[in-house]
Amino acid sequence: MEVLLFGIAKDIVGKTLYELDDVTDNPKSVLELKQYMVAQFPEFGKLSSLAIAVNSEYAADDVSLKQGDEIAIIPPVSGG
Amino acid sequence: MEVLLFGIAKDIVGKTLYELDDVTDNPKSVLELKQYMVAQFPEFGKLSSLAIAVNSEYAADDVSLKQGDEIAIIPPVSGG
Amino acid sequence: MIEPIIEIVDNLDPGKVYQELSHPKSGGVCVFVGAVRDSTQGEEVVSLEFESYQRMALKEMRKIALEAAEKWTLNAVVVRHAVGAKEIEEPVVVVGASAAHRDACFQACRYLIDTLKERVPIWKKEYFKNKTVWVSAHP
Amino acid sequence: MIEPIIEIVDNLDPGKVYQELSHPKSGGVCVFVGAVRDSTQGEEVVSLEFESYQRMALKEMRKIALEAAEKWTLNAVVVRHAVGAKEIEEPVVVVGASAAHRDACFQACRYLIDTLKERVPIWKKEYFKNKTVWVSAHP
Repeated sequence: MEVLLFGIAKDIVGKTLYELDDVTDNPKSVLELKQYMVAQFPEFGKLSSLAIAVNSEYAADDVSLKQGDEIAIIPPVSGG
Repeated sequence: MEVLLFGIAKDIVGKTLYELDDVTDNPKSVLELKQYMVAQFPEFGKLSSLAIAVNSEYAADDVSLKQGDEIAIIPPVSGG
Repeated sequence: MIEPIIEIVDNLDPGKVYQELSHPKSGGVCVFVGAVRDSTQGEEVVSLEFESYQRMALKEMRKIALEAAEKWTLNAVVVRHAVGAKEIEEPVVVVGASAAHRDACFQACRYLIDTLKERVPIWKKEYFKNKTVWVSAHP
Repeated sequence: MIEPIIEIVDNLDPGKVYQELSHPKSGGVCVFVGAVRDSTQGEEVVSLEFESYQRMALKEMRKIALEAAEKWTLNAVVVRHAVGAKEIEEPVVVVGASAAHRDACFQACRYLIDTLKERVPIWKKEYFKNKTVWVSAHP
């Protein structure tokens, strides 16, 4: 599983794409992915908010993650 | 005394400048001028509103009219 | 105290107003453009004509701009109205406000156009197929 | 259903948006332009950088534009954001709405920028003399 990183998420992880090992890491839902990322990178826990996009749409915590989904971490937005 | 006419006021009177005879007509205030104009041209009484400007400022009914003032009839405005 | 841009012109160019409102201390610029619609209450409008009492109109436009500039701490403000004959889709009025934040520029812009419509001595004549009407003249 | 104009660009030209929003059935056009201010909470800003998740940002911008178009019966709507490095006074976002009456275009324009700021995945990094900050990242 690959996770796209933008803004401060990119700075926290230190790259624009983070690869999870599907066998050992294996988050099955948006909530599990958030928990995994916060565990790996505690800085994510300090953000004002943390959202996940699945296939370029905001995804609720209970959404399942499937093989081939485009997954992205959406830190607090600040456009405009 | 001369009175500038705009918009529908110009159409009602049929010209852009109306001359009053200072001796016989002699309105001394904004209110008297309004009353005079409505008496001469009853169509003014049918407008949504009727304002007078003295020296290019809106003038209340009790404002006196002096020799040399620039006086204008302001029918309902509709700019914008 | 800023100096507002106040004009009565024959032809409006709405595209240039952003440059006039751009300012290093402004995070937000709000612009309203009023244009000629092709109908009024379902009746087809052929064209419009605007007439102004120019000396007084400029004075009132300036007062309104200064009121807005003071109330909302604007960095720049524009009030510009067109006169003469106008066709469908032509712009007839442009008002704009430039401020540190967007709340201020939106509120100021709304105030500019609302107050202009109430107070500025400019008159609009609508030409329909079979009649002409001085807008708002009668109840 | 109208087709909104949605773009993410390197350089914004706010001057062209009026032509895009002009429409024979529109009496009012309201435009908001967001630009780079020279300071944030009293601290001098040197420059800014905007980054987007482009595919998703375009999708969200389009949703917002269609929501506004439906709610306020717009005749045209534009949502355009810039990305990359920006200097003081440069425009970074332009949103605009074109409607029969001014109430609708003001409300729609305000909705466009407010909702864009809440939902669209674009991130602003402020460069100060001695630090850089991802805006809104931390409480």
